[in-house]
Amino acid sequence: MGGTVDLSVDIGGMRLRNPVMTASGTCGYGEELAPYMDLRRLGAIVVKGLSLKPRPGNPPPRMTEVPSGLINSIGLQNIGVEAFVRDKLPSLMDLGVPVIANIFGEDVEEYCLLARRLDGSGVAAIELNISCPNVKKGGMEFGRIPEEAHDLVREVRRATGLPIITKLSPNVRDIKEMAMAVEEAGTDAISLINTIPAMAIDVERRRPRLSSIIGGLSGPAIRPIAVRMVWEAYQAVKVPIIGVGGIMGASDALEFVIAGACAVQIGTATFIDPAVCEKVLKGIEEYMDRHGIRRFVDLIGSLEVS
Amino acid sequence: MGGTVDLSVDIGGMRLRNPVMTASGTCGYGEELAPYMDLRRLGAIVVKGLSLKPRPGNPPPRMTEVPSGLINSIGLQNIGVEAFVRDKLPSLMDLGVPVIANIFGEDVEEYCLLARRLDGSGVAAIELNISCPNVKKGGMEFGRIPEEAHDLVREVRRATGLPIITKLSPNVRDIKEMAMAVEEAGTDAISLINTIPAMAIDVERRRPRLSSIIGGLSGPAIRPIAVRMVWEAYQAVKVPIIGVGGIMGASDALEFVIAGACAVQIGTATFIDPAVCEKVLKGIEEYMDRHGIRRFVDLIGSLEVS
Amino acid sequence: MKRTLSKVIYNRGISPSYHLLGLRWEGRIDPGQFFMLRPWSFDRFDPLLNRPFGVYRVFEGGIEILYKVVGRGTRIMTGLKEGDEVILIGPLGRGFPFMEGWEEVSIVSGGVGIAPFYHLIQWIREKGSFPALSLYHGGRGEEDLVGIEEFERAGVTVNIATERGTRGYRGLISDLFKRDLEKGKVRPSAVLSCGPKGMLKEVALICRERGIPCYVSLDRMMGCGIGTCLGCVVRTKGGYQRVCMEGPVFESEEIVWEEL
Amino acid sequence: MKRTLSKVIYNRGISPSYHLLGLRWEGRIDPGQFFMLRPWSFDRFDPLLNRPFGVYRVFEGGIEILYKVVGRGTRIMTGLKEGDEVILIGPLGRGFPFMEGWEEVSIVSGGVGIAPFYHLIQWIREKGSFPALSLYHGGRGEEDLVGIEEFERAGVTVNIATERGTRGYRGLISDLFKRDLEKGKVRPSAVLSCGPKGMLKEVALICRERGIPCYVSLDRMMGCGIGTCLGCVVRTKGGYQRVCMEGPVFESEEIVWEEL
Ligand SMILES: Cc1cc2nc3c(=O)[nH]c(=O)nc-3n(C[C@H](O)[C@H](O)[C@H](O)COP(=O)(O)OP(=O)(O)OC[C@H]3O[C@@H](n4cnc5c(N)ncnc54)[C@H](O)[C@@H]3O)c2cc1C
Ligand SMILES: Cc1cc2nc3c(=O)[nH]c(=O)nc-3n(C[C@H](O)[C@H](O)[C@H](O)COP(=O)(O)OP(=O)(O)OC[C@H]3O[C@@H](n4cnc5c(N)ncnc54)[C@H](O)[C@@H]3O)c2cc1C
Ligand SMILES: Cc1cc2nc3c(=O)[nH]c(=O)nc-3n(C[C@H](O)[C@H](O)[C@H](O)COP(=O)(O)O)c2cc1C
Ligand SMILES: Cc1cc2nc3c(=O)[nH]c(=O)nc-3n(C[C@H](O)[C@H](O)[C@H](O)COP(=O)(O)O)c2cc1C
Ligand code: FES
Ligand code: FES
Repeated sequence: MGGTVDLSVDIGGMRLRNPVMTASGTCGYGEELAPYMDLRRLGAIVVKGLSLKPRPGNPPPRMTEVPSGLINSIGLQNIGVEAFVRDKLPSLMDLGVPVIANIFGEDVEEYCLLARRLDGSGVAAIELNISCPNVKKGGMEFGRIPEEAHDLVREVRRATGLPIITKLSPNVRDIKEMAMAVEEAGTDAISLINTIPAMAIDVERRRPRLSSIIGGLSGPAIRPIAVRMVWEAYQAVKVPIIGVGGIMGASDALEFVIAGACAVQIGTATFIDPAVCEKVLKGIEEYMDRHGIRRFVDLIGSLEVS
Repeated sequence: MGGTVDLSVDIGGMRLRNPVMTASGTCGYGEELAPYMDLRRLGAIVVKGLSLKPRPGNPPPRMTEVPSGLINSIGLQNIGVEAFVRDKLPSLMDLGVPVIANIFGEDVEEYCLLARRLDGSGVAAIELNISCPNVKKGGMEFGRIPEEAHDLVREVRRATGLPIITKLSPNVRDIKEMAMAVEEAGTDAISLINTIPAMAIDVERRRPRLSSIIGGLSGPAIRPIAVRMVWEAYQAVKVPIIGVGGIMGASDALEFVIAGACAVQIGTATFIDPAVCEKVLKGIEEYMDRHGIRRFVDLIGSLEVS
Repeated sequence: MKRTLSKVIYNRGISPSYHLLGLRWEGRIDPGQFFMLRPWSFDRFDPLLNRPFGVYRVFEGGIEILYKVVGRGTRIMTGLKEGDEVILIGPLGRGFPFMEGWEEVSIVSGGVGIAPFYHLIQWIREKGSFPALSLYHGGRGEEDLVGIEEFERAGVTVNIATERGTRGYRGLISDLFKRDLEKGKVRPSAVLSCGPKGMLKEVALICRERGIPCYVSLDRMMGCGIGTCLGCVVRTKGGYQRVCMEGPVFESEEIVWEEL
Repeated sequence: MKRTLSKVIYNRGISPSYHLLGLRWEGRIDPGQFFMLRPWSFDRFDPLLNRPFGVYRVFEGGIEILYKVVGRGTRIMTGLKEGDEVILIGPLGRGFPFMEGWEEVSIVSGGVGIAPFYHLIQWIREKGSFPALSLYHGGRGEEDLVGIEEFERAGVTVNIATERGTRGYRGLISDLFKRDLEKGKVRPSAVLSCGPKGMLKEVALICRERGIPCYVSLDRMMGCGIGTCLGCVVRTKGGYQRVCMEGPVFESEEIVWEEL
C-alpha cells in the first residue's frame, strides 16, 4: 500500500502517513478494533472523548436506529484522562501511529487542565470536542457561539504546546463564522462535523427512544450536510480541515476531500464493518491510480465549480 | 373515514378536518396528485412557493439522491402569484379543502406585497418561507437570524388579515429562539422544518451533483432532526406547530404529533407514493382506535419523559 | 384514481447486464411512455426514489420492461421474483408521435435505449400502418445487442454498429446512420431516437441538417415522475420543461442541446 | 485478524415466523456467544446496523442460526439465499459458563430465547459431561415451540408452557419452573436462561430466593457488537457493563434488575 501514490498529509505540524483516521467515540481506545484490522495502517487514531474524571455515561437506552443513521446518547462515558494516560496510551503508542486525544470539559478551566495534562504524555495532538454545554455560562454549548468557541480555543492554545484540532458542531447558524472564530483563536486544524442533535419516539409507548430524549445523529444520513459544511468552511479558513460524518466508503471520503478536507475520520461505519478504514484507504489509492493523481494533497479542494 | 375518531384541529383560526397536509413544493398546485388520491381527504393543501413574478428556477441538474434523502435545488421555480390566483386557485378551491399559499420574497416589501395580494383571494392562510436570503440586508437568510425573522413576520402581520404560518429553517443556532421571535411578532402558527442545506459531489468528475452546488436535504434522513426541533419549539412557544420532514408513514407522523405538532406536512414521500397522505391519515385513525384515543388533539405533545 | 401497485410475473436475465421484468398491468399505454417503479419495499429508504422505466413489450395482462444493470437500484431490481409486490406508477408522460403521412421511419438507438421501440413497432402494426421501418442500433459490443432478432422478426430492417467492432459497423451508430442517409439507403419521413446523450445530440444534428423531423426520448434523474417535484426539467426553446410530463419524448428542435 | 465475511449455505422457514439460516464458518465458538450479521449488502444503509444473533447449532464448516421475524431486519433476512455474501462478525462476547461440579442444569427459555441452548447441549456432550438437563420452554402458543424435539432427542427433559394453553402448562414458563422447583421435581445446580426481559427477571428472582446460581443472556440493541460504541450497556452492581463484551451472559445477581 502507498507504494505508487503519496498519501501523506500535514495537519498542524503532524505528518500523517495517510488521511484516514478513526472518529472519536467509535473505536474505543483502539484495542477493540485490533482483531479486525491492522491499526498501523491508520493515518491517526482518535480516541474516545476524555474528561478530567471518569464518567459513567447515560443510562440505557443509549442508541436507536433511524433511516441511514444512528442516534446515540452515550453521555461521554470514559475512564478519565489519568487512567487513559496510564493504562491505554502506552500500548497505543507502540503502534507507531499518531494518537489524537479527544477532550471535553464543563468549563474553560477543565479543557485547559486536560490539555496541560496531555502535553508531553505522548499524544500527537488534542481534538477539542466543543459540543458540550458551558456550565459556567448558562449551559449553551461552546460550539454554538463563535465568541465562546474563540475564547475556549485561545485559552487551550495557551495551556498546551500540542497541535489543537477543534471539532465543530453542526448546530450553528453559520459554520464559516465558527471556523473563522477558532482559526483566529489559534487552532491548528478543524474537524467537522460532530453529530447533529436528533430525537426518535416510540409511538406505541409514547416515550422517547433514548433515556436522554435527545441524542446525536451520525451515519450516512448526515453526510450531505457534513460535506456542505466542509465546503463552506474551506472557503472561509486556511487551517486544515478534517472531514467527518457518514463516511461509509472511499467515494464518500473523496467527497469530503474534494470539498476541501485534508483528512477524514470514520465513525459509524466501523460499527458495520470494523475493517472499513482499511477499505477506504485502499479505495482512495485505487481512485488516485485510476485518475493518475500521484499526490493525495493535490485532491484537496479540487472541486470544479465553474 | 373519520367516523369514530375526531381528527379535526384548529390552526390559527383555520379549522382543519384532519391534520395531514401536503408540503410546499412537493405537490405542485394540487392537480398533479389528483389522479392518485382524493384531494378532498387532505386537511389542507400547501402549494408550491409563490413569488411576485414568475421564476424559471435553477438550471438542471436540480436533484440528487443520497442515503434516505434527496437534495434539491429547484430554485423556487413558480408561475408567480398572479397566474396562481387566476389559473390555479379557483379549481383548487372547488375541492373544499383549505388552500395554504407558501410565499417567499427577496426583501420584506416583497413578502408584504404577496401577503396583501393573497388577502381576499380565497386562500385560507399563507405560509412564509423564510429560508430565503434577504438581498437588502447582505444576503443572510431571514430564517437564520431571530431579529430579521421577527421584523419580517411583524410587517407581514400588518399587511394581511390572513392567518400566518411561519416556516422555520433548521439552519439556526437555536430553534427555540427562532420560534419565540416569530411568535412574538404575531405569527399564528409555525411550521418546521424546511430542507437542510446539503451537498453531494460526483467524485469521478470532481463536480458538484447540483448546478447550484448546495441544495436542500429532505426525506427520512432529516426526520430525527425535525422531530427534535418540533419538540424543542413545543417547549418554547404556545402557537400551534406543524411538523414537516421525512414523514413516510403514519408512525412517523405520530412522532411529530407526540413531540408537539398539531398537524403534519408530507413532502418527499409523495414522490415515492403519490397516495401517501391518505395512507398516513388512515394509519393515524387506526392508531387512535387501537389506543382508545377519541380526539386527535389529545395526542399533541403527549410524550412521556419522566 | 390510478393504481399504484403491481406484481412481478417474472424477472430473468437475458445477458450479464440485461434483464426482462414482467409486471401485471392492464390499460392503454402509448409507446414511449414510462412507469415509475420501486423495486424494493416502501419501508426501505436507501435507495430512496422510485426509478423510471419504459415499456419494452405489452402483453395480455402485463408489461415487460427491458432493463440494464447500471447502479444500485437496477442491481436490487435483479432480485425481484414472481409474486413480489412493487409500487408501479403510470403510464406517464408523452410518448412518440406517429403521423399518418410517414412512409419511412428510422429508429436510432444506443444500448438500453432500444427498450421503448419494440412496443412502438407492436403499436404501429396494431394500428394497421405499415411504413418502412429501419432500426439503427449501436452499442459497445455484442453485450448491447439484446432483442434485435425480435425487430428482425417484426419486419424491421436492422442495422448494427458496435464500438469494438465485434458486429456490424465498427464505430458509432450515428455515423452509420449518417452514412446511410448520405448514400440514400434510408429516406426517413421521421427519425425517433433514444440512447446516450451524446448520441441523441449527434442524431438531432444530422436531422437538423437535412430537415428531417426528429423525436428524442430523454433520460433524466426523476424525483417523482408525475410532475410535482420539478427536478427533471430540460431547457427547451420555450423554457424549462418537465421531462416526466411534457416529455420524455421531445421534438429535437425544441431542445436547447448546448445545455443538456 | 478475524474474518468478517461469510456465505449463506441455506435459509429456510420452519414455521411462519421462525427460520433457520446456515452460514459458512470455521472455528471455535463458546455456547452463548453471538455474531453480528448483516443480512443485506454493505452499500444499503436503511436499515443501517448489523443485527446480533446467537448460534443454534454448529456443524462441519458452518453455523446455524435460528431466528424469529420480528421487524424489518429479520424480514429482510428471510430473503437471503444460497451463495449470498454477508458480513458476519464473531464469535463475540462471553457465553454460558459450565462448571465441573454441576450435576443438574435447568434451562429456562422463552420464545426465540431457546436459540443458544441447542448448541450449549451439543457442547456439553462433546466435553464428555452428562449432567441431568431439563429445558423449561415457554411461548405464546404452538408457534413458539420450534426445535423442542431436537432437545428431547438429545436426552433433555423438556417442559412446556404456553400462554394460550395449546400445549403443556397453561401460563408462564417461569411459573411452571417455580412449581417444579417447589415440588422438588428439579433440583438444579445452576439455571441458564434466555428470553424476554420479564421472564428473565422472574427467573432471576426465583433463583435468588433459593440461592441457585443463575446465568442470563441479555438481549440489547447493539451498535457494534465489538465493544466500541458503548451503546449496549446494562447496569450491573459494578457499574455499566457492555452486553456485547462483558455479556451477553451475566450472572443474574450482577444485574441491577430494576433498571433493565
Ligand atoms: C423516461 C425514462 C425511461 C427509461 N427507461 C428505461 C428502460 O426501459 N430500461 C432501462 O434499463 N433504463 C431505463 N431508464 C433509465 C433508468 O431509469 C436508470 O438506468 C435507472 O434509474 C438507474 O438506476 P440505478 O439505481 O441502477 O442507478 P444509479 O445508482 O441511480 O445510477 C447509476 C449511474 O447511472 C446514472 N443515472 C441514474 N439514473 C439515471 C437516469 N435516470 N438518467 C441518466 N443517468 C442516470 C447515475 O448518475 C450513475 O452514474 C429510463 C429512464 C427514463 C428517464
Ligand atoms: C446477543 C444476542 C443474541 C441474539 N440471538 C438471537 C437469535 O439467536 N435468534 C433471534 O431470532 N434473535 C436473536 N437476537 C435478537 C435479534 O438480534 C433481534 O430480534 C433482531 O435484531 C431484530 O431485528 P429487526 O430489524 O427484525 O427488528 P427491529 O425492526 O430492529 O425491531 C423490531 C422490534 O424488536 C425490538 N428489537 C430490535 N432489536 C432488538 C434487540 N436486539 N433486543 C430487543 N428488542 C429488539 C424493537 O424495539 C422492535 O420492537 C439476539 C440478540 C442479542 C443481543
Ligand atoms: C457512539 C458514538 C460516540 C461518539 N463519541 C464521541 C466523543 O466522545 N467525542 C466526539 O468528539 N465525538 C464523538 N462522536 C462523534 C463522532 O466522532 C463523529 O463526529 C460522528 O459520529 C459523525 O461521524 P460518523 O457519521 O462517521 O459516525 C461519537 C459518535 C458516536 C456514534
Ligand atoms: C422538490 C422540493 C421542493 C420544495 N419547494 C419548497 C417551496 O417552494 N417552499 C417551501 O417552503 N418548501 C419547499 N420544500 C420543502 C418542503 O416543503 C419540506 O419542508 C421539506 O422537503 C421537508 O419535508 P419532506 O422530508 O417530507 O420532504 C421543497 C422540498 C422539495 C423536496
Ligand atoms: S420527475 Fe418530478 S417533475 Fe418530473
Ligand atoms: S454493541 Fe457496541 S459496545 Fe456493545
